Amino acid sequence: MSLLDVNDLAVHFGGVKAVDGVSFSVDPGEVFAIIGPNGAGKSTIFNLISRIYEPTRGTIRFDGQDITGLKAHDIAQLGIARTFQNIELFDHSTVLANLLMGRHTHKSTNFVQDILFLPKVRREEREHRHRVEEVIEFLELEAYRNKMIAGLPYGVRKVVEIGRALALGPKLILLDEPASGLSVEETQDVAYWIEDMRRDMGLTVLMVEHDMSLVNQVSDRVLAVANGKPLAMGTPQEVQAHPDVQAAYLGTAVGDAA
Amino acid sequence: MANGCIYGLVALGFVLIYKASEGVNFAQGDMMMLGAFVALGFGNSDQMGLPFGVAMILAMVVMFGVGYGVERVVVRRIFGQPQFALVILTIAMGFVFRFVAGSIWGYSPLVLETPFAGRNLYPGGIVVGLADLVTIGVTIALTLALWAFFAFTKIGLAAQAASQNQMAAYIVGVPVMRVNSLIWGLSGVVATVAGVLYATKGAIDPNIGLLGIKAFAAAVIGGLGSLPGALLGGLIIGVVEPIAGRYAPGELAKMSPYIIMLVVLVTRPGGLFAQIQMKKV
Amino acid sequence: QTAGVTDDEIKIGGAHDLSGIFAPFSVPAVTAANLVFEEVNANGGIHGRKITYIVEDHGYQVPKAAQAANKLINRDEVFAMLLNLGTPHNLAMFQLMEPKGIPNVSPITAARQMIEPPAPWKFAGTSSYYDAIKATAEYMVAEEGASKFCLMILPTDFGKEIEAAVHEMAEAGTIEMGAEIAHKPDESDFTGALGKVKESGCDTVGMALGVSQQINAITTANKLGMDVRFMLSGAGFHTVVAKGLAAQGVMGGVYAGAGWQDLEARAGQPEVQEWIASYKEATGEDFPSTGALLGYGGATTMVKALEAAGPDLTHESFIAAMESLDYEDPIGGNRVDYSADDHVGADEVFVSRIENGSWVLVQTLE
Amino acid sequence: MTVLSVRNLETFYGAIMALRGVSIDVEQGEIVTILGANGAGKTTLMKTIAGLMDPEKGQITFMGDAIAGLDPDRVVSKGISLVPEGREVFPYLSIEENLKLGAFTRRGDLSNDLDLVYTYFPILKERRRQAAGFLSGGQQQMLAIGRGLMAEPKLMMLDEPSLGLSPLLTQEIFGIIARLNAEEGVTMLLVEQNAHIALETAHRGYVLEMGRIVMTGPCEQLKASDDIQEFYLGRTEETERGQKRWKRRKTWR
Amino acid sequence: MRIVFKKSYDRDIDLHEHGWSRAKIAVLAGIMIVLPFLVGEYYLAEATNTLIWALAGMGLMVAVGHTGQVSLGHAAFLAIGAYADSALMNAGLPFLLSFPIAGLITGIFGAIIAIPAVRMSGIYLAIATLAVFVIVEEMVIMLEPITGGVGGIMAPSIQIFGISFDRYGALQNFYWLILGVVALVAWGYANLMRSPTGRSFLAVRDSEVSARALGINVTRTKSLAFGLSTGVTGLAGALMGHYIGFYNYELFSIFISINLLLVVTIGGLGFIQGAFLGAILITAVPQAIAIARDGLNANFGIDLGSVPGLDTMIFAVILILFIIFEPTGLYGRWLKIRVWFEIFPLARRDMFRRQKSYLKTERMK
Ligand SMILES: Nc1ncnc2c1ncn2[C@@H]1O[C@H](COP(=O)(O)OP(=O)(O)OP(=O)(O)O)[C@@H](O)[C@H]1O
Ligand SMILES: Nc1ncnc2c1ncn2[C@@H]1O[C@H](COP(=O)(O)OP(=O)(O)OP(=O)(O)O)[C@@H](O)[C@H]1O
Ligand SMILES: CC(C)C[C@H](N)C(=O)O
Ligand SMILES: [Mg+2]
Ligand SMILES: [Mg+2]
Repeated sequence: MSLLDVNDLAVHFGGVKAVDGVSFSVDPGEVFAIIGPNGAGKSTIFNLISRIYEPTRGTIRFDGQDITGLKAHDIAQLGIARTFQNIELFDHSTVLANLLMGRHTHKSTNFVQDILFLPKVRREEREHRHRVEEVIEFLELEAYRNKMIAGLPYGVRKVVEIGRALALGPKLILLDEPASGLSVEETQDVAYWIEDMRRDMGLTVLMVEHDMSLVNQVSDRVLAVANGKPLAMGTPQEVQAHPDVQAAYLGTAVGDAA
Repeated sequence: MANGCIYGLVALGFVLIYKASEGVNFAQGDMMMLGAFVALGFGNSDQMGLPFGVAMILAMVVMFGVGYGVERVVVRRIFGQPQFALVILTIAMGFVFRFVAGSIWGYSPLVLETPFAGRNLYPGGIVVGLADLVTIGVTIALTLALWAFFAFTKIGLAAQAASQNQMAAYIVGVPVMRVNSLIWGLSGVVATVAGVLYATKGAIDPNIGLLGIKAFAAAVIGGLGSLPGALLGGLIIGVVEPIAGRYAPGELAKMSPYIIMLVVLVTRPGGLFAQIQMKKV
Repeated sequence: QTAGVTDDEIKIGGAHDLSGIFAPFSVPAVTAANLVFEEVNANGGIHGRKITYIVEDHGYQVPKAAQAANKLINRDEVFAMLLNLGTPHNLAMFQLMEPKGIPNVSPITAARQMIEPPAPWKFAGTSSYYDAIKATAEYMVAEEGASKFCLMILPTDFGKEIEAAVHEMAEAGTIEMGAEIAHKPDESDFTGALGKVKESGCDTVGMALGVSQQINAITTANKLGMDVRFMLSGAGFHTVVAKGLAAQGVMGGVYAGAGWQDLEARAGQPEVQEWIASYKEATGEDFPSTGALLGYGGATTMVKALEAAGPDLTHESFIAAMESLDYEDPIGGNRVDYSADDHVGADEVFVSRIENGSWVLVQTLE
Repeated sequence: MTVLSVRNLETFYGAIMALRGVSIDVEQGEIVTILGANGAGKTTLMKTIAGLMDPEKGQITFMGDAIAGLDPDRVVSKGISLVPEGREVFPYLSIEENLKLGAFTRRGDLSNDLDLVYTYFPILKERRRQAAGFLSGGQQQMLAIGRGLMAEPKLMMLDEPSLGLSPLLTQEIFGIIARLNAEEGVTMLLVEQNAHIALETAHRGYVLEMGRIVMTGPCEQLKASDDIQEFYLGRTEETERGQKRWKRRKTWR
Repeated sequence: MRIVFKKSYDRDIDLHEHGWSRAKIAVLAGIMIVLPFLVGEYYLAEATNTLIWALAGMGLMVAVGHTGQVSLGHAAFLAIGAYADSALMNAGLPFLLSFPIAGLITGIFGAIIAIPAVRMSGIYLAIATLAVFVIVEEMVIMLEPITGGVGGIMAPSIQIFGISFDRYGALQNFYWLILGVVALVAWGYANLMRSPTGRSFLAVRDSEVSARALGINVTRTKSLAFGLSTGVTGLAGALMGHYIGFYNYELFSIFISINLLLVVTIGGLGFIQGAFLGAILITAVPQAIAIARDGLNANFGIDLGSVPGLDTMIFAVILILFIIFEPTGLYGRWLKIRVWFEIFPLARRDMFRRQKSYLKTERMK
């Protein structure tokens, strides 16, 4: 059974049909990539899944449950974490604090207990911290642990964002252009991380990416969209070979950007 | 109606500065007060005694200088700091303005001598104060002029750009700080006009700047970034106030402008002409 | 020796509004009081002691008034308080003054609470808003044929006292009540309220607003062509009100009752002339305002009482001296007399009327 | 002729030293690229040249004039235009207004330039009355580049122009860069993570690491360097899936 | 420079990183406890006043500094706290009960208000709270049986287990009582900020979309934060009522709201310590100006007292200078001084120089 089922999804902003009848499903443990020209509606699909936008039509099912009617903050509870294309970190907090905020869904204390800082709160704090340190180690963020986000280079912020999503301990992780703004070397790290996420952590990954080398390297299946409509779906090779995809998206030099 | 225009005019001052820097000048009401006093200083017979028109123009020039100078000397130094800093700064500046006016003109109410004081027109049997007509006319003219300034001039566009992204405005070559000075100067002029028109209704003293709070409410009702919104907000408050004063029970009447404001904000959190949208992520 | 008194100095305190909405009262009052003290000090002080008047600015904020009281009483250790402005501010300060029995002389507020409940250390300069307005209203009924009253008031102590006085008369059946409208200090548009007044058919409006507000409201009524008379309290009995209204074309129909007389009419009297001249010289202002008059009155009372108390100055001797005072104040145009069971200085009420930009005395009531 | 010359530039963020004595030269008609890892200081360098940040030490000379420490609007009016990192468009202004502002320092008719930008990016024309804040990430990037073009600068500085652009558009952008340089003679200073295409397009390159220039030379020479190949071009044989993962340390640390 | 070896996560979770800072707090607390024996009535009363302002400041700090909710209406919540406490005490409840209940009532009121206001931010929220303030003010005048209307009421005298804690009768006891309350609230506040709830406040302040994506219920978080903020402010209001002794609605004017905002910004937004430093500034500087003025007059014969309003104006100018030269507030300045000493003699003067900074629109949330 598939983990995520998107069926005939559509959203319109005024006259702009940002997403217009997209369907796909992601299997557990899969790395699924969405590609397409700028403005094709990729980020909008993410925003629909994380319930920031209200779909005009269509349904989204996760783990057998219809999540189309849920609120944005309920989505994380189900085990869906995401990153943002333009980086939406908590700028005035440290990396550590940002990652700890990712643990919000795992807190079981209420605010009165928090104010009194009962032993239970401390126990949970230790546990959160433990989990977060694992993420820090995994993403090699040790050097930045106590740095404020506001002063970090672009690339590190991208990584912190991935870390925050991982700290949530999700089943499905949505990555919006994880490699944009990263050098080849760093993109390679991202590729390894995605593989580890899937292999060691058992995560399912849904990703939007323009860097075809990364897409080729990690993804099992690829969906190409253009103008809000699906264009092609299949293995990375199949999709890249599709003439429409080449014309609308890749241009002449296929794979040259590697 | 005329009163609403005065709220609207002061609100225009708020909007001007908001449109150009997304800052809120809490001393706007006090600038209005100062403008009225400067005009009085030039115009009243026991002061310098200049003809009304000359005094008005001189007052506008002086207040342009005051606005411009305040930006140059004080506001500029907190460039790049969050909006909130400007709020606190201008609150403190309001105290200074009041002190200055109080030291020069004293704390007792004074009356500005205007050619239209106490003169009424009787078109078709109803009584219309000449001052009210002037107020309405001037307000409409000023709103239109400012609207055209922002909509059609390069500087107007640049000012809006600067409020949305200071760095990007600099990158395209907008002298952000000089534009800001100019806008502050302009808001000084608008404040003077508002102050003089206010003064036609009665007396002025250094504390009439308190009106600024209600004018600010007007600007917020309209949606802070919108000039017609400011005028509309001012008119709404100006119309609701006397109507509620007339028909609603006392306490409710006093609360009425604020209740309206709450209702507007709860339903449209960015005011009637809202320019707040959800961030695209 | 008593706190605040040394061999060559007496410290007096005053908590004022020098930067807020009631600065028009406090600022000239302080100036006038300081002039009186300067003259006394220049003549060698009182029984060899110079007077120091320490003034704190509370900006019409109660917490700041409490802070000011704390400084004046606990740090500066003043002997007495003079001309403290504002009703809630005075009341908050009473908390500190009461245990130490520090005399409160001529506070700038004519609220009844300044002498009620009675205490030995409380002294008011003039009769209360309540008494003044009641007397004025009675005059209006008798002489001007007023029969139906409306009220336009700020919900402050003086607004409420005026309300109480008028209500009492209505209950007694002397007058009818029309619309009663409460206002806020930042209001500047009175057309709605005046519409209500018109509708309810009042012939007289009792008004207790801020000074500038009263000018605006009466001007507006004039513009609307309303035929009503206005009755103001001491808070509106201000030379600038007459001048301001005249500048806006209102020449009459405005009455006020207070515990003192307007200066302008008496400017020819030698003492008054002299005082006006010295005040002008000291401040450069054209004309001493009501605040100055009150400041002068309070400071004079203080000086006279200190003199009468003799060289052995204690709170007891001071209070006894206060209670023995009885003199004519040429500036206020009233008679100041205290006694053990009368802690109000001037008991008269003067009803005045605006005529062509000046206040004219129409009746004196005991 | 040297268009831009930077000498011993030092820039701080509070106590953090982001540029530690950088010197570069850009000659008339050249495309110069700056490579460097995350946090190397590339953006800081661009911002300092543009006047957006104050240098602590060092000189910047543009066409013979010292411009270090000038206000950014003065720098722009001298003929330098910057396409900043991370798009920085004016979200509440329409696309057309955004573009017109790009020509703020210029006088005269803009319609030709507008048309040119619209032919490069047709989507912008389609949306020209719409607020820029609602464009997709890549569309905003196009707008930022278009806005930079509108200034008709003598020196154009581009900070990661391909950020978030599709492969097709990336190629197109670099095509435009090359063409502007060849046909109009616009000098370019280019920061780009996609080192392949940057080295392909540019004439000369610098490598900036930890706030210092560690390597420089013509692009051909750089492409041949081992370090460049490993860290900026990514040796292909290592990127096979399932490959053992290890990293060689950069030799210039 | 101090080097801290961390051997367990508890080190980070603890309130104090090392024994030294714990000792500093202990010394400070010690001095505060024995203060009544060290200073006279004037300074003790001032200290009490400062503590009350600090308490109110902590209340506002939760909203403005940590959740990004700017409020111009906090004077209203002081009022609600004060009147609720007095009313409950007049109804026969002992202070030990009426006081926390007054805080609770104010908190619940604030939390309810925050729900419809959740979509507002920045200046819009500020002005909406101002409207709430005006409405509360009118209610106070209307509810005469409870509030005494315009005339005002006398705050009941505090008795706990037969001991008087009256402001005017037993200032020392009153001071200790307030010190205890302030210490307790500060401790709870510090706890909050190291717990998940406190972090969710920061998250909502910095990015609402992200907060949602992490499963934080923004409405609930904002409402909780505002409720806690107003609750603490209500406690401060109750104490302020007792401190002033006799008050009416004019005690809680818009100027009090503005002063409170000054406390949190000048003190240092987002730091608990900032509330204390800001409170000291707002209460002590005007007094210092007055004392300096008296000193000038007495010693040099320079009589500045005769210039009306000069005190207030000097205070305003000090504020302006502060905002210009120390945008991070008093606490920010303090941190810099500390760093300077810690790394002495390695500090450079330009180390704290500000780099140019630019604003972007805050209209997009
Ligand atoms: N909130 C919104 N209001 C109006 N239009 C929107 C909104 N969000 C997205 N759009 C429009 O929907 C289209 C798709 O945008 P989206 O961000 O999904 O593109 P994308 O595929 O992620 O592109 P890119 O690769 O450039 O990030 C764009 O044309 C955009 O202008
Ligand atoms: N606002 C800031 N405050 C403090 N330090 C900063 C700030 N901005 C940047 N830095 C630091 O300055 C250094 C240089 O940053 P810069 O942004 O110039 O790097 P970059 O080479 O452009 O990186 P990227 O490839 O990620 O864009 C980095 O180490 C970064 O940590
Ligand atoms: C001077 C007076 C009008 C003062 C007023 N009685 C008050 O309560 O403050
Ligand atoms: Mg996208
Ligand atoms: Mg960069």
